[in-house]
Amino acid sequence: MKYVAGCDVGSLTSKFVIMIKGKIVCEEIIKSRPKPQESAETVMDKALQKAGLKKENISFCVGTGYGREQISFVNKSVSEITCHGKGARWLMPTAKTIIDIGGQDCKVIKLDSSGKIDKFITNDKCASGTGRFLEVMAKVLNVEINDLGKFSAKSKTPITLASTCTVWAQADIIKYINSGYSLDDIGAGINIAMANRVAMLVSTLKPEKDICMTGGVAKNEGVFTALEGIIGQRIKHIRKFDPQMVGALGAALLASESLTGEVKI
Amino acid sequence: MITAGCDVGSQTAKAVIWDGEKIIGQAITASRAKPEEAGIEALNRAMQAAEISKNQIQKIVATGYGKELLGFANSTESEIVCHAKGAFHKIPSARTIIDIGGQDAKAIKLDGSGQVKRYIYNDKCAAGTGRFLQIMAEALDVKLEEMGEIGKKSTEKIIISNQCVIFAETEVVSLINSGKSVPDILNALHTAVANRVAAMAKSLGGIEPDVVMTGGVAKNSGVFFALSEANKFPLLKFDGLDPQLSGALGAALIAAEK
Amino acid sequence: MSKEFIEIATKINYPLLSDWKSSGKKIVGYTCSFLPPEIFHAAGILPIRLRGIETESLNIADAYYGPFVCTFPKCLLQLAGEGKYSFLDGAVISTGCDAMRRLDECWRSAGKDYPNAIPSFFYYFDIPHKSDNHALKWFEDEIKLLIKAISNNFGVNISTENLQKSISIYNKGRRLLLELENLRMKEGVNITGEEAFAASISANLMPREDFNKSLSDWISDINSLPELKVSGKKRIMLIGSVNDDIDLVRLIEKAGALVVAENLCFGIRSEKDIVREDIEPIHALSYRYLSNSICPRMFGGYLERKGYLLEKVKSARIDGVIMQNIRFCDLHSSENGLFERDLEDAGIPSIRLEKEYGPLTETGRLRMRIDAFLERISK
Amino acid sequence: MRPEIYEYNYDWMLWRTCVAAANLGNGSDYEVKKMLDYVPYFRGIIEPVMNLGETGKSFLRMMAEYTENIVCAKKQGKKVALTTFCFSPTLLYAMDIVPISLEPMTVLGSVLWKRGCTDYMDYCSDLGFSETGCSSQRGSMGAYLAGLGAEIDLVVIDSAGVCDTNANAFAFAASYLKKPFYCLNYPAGLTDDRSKNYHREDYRALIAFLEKLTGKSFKEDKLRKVLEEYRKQDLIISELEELQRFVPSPFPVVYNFLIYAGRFFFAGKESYTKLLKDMLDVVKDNAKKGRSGISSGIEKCRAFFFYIDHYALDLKLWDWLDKNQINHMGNILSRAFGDTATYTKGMEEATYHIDTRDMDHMIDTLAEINARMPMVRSIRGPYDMPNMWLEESIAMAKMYKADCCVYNGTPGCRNTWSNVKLIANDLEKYGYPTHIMYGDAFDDRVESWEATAARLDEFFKIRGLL
Repeated sequence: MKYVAGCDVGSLTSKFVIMIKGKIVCEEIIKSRPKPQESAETVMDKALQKAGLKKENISFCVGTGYGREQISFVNKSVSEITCHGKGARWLMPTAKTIIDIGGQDCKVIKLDSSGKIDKFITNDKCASGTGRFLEVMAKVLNVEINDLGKFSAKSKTPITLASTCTVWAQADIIKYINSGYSLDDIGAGINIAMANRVAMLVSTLKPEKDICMTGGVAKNEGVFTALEGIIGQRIKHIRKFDPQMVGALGAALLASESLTGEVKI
Repeated sequence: MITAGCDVGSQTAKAVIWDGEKIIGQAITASRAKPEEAGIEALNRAMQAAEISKNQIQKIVATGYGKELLGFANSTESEIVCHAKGAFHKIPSARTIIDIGGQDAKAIKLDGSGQVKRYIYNDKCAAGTGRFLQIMAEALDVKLEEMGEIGKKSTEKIIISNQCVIFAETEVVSLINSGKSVPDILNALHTAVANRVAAMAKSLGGIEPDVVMTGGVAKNSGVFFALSEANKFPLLKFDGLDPQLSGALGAALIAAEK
Repeated sequence: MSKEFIEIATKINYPLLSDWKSSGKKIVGYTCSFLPPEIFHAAGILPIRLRGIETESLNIADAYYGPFVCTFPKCLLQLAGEGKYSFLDGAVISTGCDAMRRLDECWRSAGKDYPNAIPSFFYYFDIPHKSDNHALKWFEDEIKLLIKAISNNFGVNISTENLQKSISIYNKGRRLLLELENLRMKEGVNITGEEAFAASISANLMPREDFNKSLSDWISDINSLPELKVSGKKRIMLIGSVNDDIDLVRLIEKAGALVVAENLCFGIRSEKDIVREDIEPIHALSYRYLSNSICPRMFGGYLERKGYLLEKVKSARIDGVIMQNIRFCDLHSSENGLFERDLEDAGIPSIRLEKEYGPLTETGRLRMRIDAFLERISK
Repeated sequence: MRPEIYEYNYDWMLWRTCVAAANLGNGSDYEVKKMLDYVPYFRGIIEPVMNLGETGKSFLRMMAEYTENIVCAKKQGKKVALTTFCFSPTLLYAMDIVPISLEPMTVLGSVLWKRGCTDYMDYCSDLGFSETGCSSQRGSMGAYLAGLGAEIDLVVIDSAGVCDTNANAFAFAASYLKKPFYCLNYPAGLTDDRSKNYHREDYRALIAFLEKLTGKSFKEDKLRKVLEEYRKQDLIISELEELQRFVPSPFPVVYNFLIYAGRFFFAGKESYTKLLKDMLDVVKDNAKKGRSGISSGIEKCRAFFFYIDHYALDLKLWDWLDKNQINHMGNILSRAFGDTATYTKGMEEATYHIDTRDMDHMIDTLAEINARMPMVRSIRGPYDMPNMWLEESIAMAKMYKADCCVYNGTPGCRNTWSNVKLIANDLEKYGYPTHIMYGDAFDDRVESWEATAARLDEFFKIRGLL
């Protein structure tokens, strides 16, 4: 039995996926530690435990994420962009455009018909379009980041928000709170600001159908819906799989290819 | 006459009670989503410390980001004026005040009578705020209060160049990933904050001594040292009073004047 | 030999400078590739392009410049304020772009606050943003005024013969650089992009005679060097705004590619055209320096620049183009946007990167992008 | 860009909005009040403009005419030129070319529509244009790049050497749309012979370019007519500006905006003369009664805006100033430096003179006017040189008895953000409390009005101005 694995050590979370023969055996996610090696080992141990496996059972492991260079146990390291493209296409064989919002980066990836990366674009101008932006904002509002998305549906008059700078947007938000704006309107404004930043990247790449979204922010309905509105296209939900795990899944798929020598999508 | 100053900022709420001659109560609490609640809590705790009740306070002046929402205050005053007042009261030789709070950093120039001559806030997109350090502390998994001391153990000089908080965090993540030590990274962060704040203060047409540092970040010995040494302007800090209370003290003093 | 270039390219104050100074000769710094250094050379003065490497903070510069401004002029000002440019006998500021021309005022202002920050000869050189006939005439007059100012200030005479000689010496360097460029564009290459770029940067910094000699020696050595292992490595061209940071080239090459061509300010693009030697020298200089639309500061010259880029992509058999610009450099940022559209339409993969000028500390962020780009074009 | 935005033509929408708003003014007070309930998105601008009475209506009619010209240009066989506010449209009017001045068009979109022009701004970034570039062009430029406005035939500007960010935006538009492009380029000097000759030659080369492109030659009579109208306008403006020096100033706060908006859109056109006359009536009346132009009639403080002022969404800044009884003493955009203006006494060499003797003198006049357009004149060279930004700001602040100076711009302004700290220090040295605003005049997503207003409030209070 040849198990393969993908390990995605990001700035905020670390993820691990174990697969065998094209099937997912288990997945695990933890909050990242300051040391990437530690994060990688912890998340791997947890995953192995869950699957009832030992380290030796894993025949090939691909690492990805900001910490990928520091993971000692991986056989190979590949950029997040390739991994996300890989994972998303596997989950959604019709996916042509992938929007991935990670903690530090926002990436939009276009795949060709065979699943190879045709083109991609990342945020270079400003960090406001990243998961970190939402996290900082959620903290200011004193709400759980996972609840932020819910505000949009309840708001009729969202605020317009500084979309250029996290620190500045935060000052604006405090101003809005103190001027008595409702939490719904502020939350919705945050989601829209985020969607605006992301939309700029998406539109630059001239997205093709199907479009899907990966990364933790995909779970934020407010951002999701606002983004659909701005780009004027439907974004398909990835079902039955945590969109945050797609990078690790892609890494595991690449590991499987390296193992079998076959290159397929 | 007993007066109180209440300073509700983005991260903390502060209260000071003044009996006309000295501080008889003080408190610092964490901010809440509702500024008024935070303000009340700070004030209550300060009253407890002073062993007085609300009706003994004749006047309350509010300041800080949440000042308009503090229904219990008799009037409001800007943070700039309050910080100036508080710092000048503690150190009458102060001519320049550098205050680094959670949300913004400010430099204030005073004349000999403690009046505000000019002031400036941190530039947009700039990393010189308490919030910046807080985000970094989280990224590095160290306690905010311990940053200064840990940073002192630095042995290798590194530079953090990006002025954007999030990109700077990305840089920190990369530095961690390239095996740099936490003290070295912290030291680099303190220097980065100090340099940004120094530039801000200098842009007010030169810095006049004495320079006093207030605000929560004044407690970070790393930033304090970097500002004082690397930027060649010796800083003074409060004696016997938490530098975070400067604004609340100023507000209480203003309440006593009115 | 490439070691010498790498050392010079990575230092503000290198031994050659102190040698030059101790022999009692003058050094003048300038800020833009549109200024003809031949003029200083003809006066026996060493012209060097001002650079901002070695900057550790912007605590001086940010007191004068506002936010939302490119870090290149800020780094120059910072170093000047720190006294790292105190060896200069003169500085010439020119109308490169808005942020660069304001270095004039910011530097003068810093000169009042920091002793030694400002050299005694401080000059503003006004370069038109287009090359119509009347603009050329303006530029020619501007050169004449500069010559006069140098002559008066340094008590030197810049004769026509000397100018002609200097042009010829500079042209020699240009021909050598072009030779080097052809060498690195070959199929079996034996120098890295990093080495070649270091040579290009050094051209802006060394006494031209020394540079010509060193480069000529290196070129004759190159053919005897073993070929680099390049199989499977993608051929990259690096273009965009001001960059004199060989670390960026190193980063790209470390990721498994080979930088075989560039089109960067500080790079070959400023040296690609020969100054005519058969006509009146000042006229020849003004024509050569202003009629090349090598920088987007020359408004309306996009097609010319695109033509040059596409030609180079073809002749160097480029697999992918990496386009960088300093944050807040709108001129290059917009042009990179147009290039990206046109290059991708022509089937040439390209990527835009935005970064701060100065010590390359954003390695992690850039590395992820570069890796992904190479993965994209490797399949 | 949101798909619904592709459904509307930008020029057409502006045109219909202006026409509808101007007609609204013909109704009774009750009708106006009722109608405003139905146009909540526009009331932020329409209400203040309506409150200006006849002046407001003249302004809206002028805007309606300008946008109508754009909408109808092709039908009338006219070429359409993309241009910038700091380029005097007079030449284009004399050549029957219809100008689309991007920045004023961004202002119109920003003040008329709830979301302003931000969708178009972002669209420019989608196309690869620099996101950090100035928002003033990006706003309406996006609409034209998206094909949501009149088809552009050519691009003519004059900002090279003055504001490279501006020139870059137009160069991008020309390259993107593949249209002919001409840019006047300004040297740092203004009054020396070398610069003057350069202005003349550059301007003549521009005329040759336009003649070649339109296949039409330049008509002497038409030009003379336009310039004579320009002369008339200058005289009224001078009179207005003289009255503005009174304490209290009889100028309503928003009048500066009307003066320069008119100049950018319609210099040399009769409808602008009409607007100016209406304004003069009001100002004279106020002056006679010794009344301030501020709604309450009381002026507490006078502020000079030493760069541009704040337009983003509605007329919030003007409203705020009015409410706080602060009068607006003009900005860098509101002075033109004709030799008939009193403030140009003693600096004759730095002014322009309208000379309609013959073709040659008229072209020289145009070249001189253009070299003194806002920004072209004062931010082209080092800020501390004669006739440049600092000298001009101090002279204006003094002449109009300002109590303080305020900077507002856009984060996209490399030029002024490169030395605003220097000039602020200088202004402080001259005794003017100086405030630097960090917002974006065209994009309120950069800093919310709430945050901007809080900082303004703080400044006026702490510095003892109110």
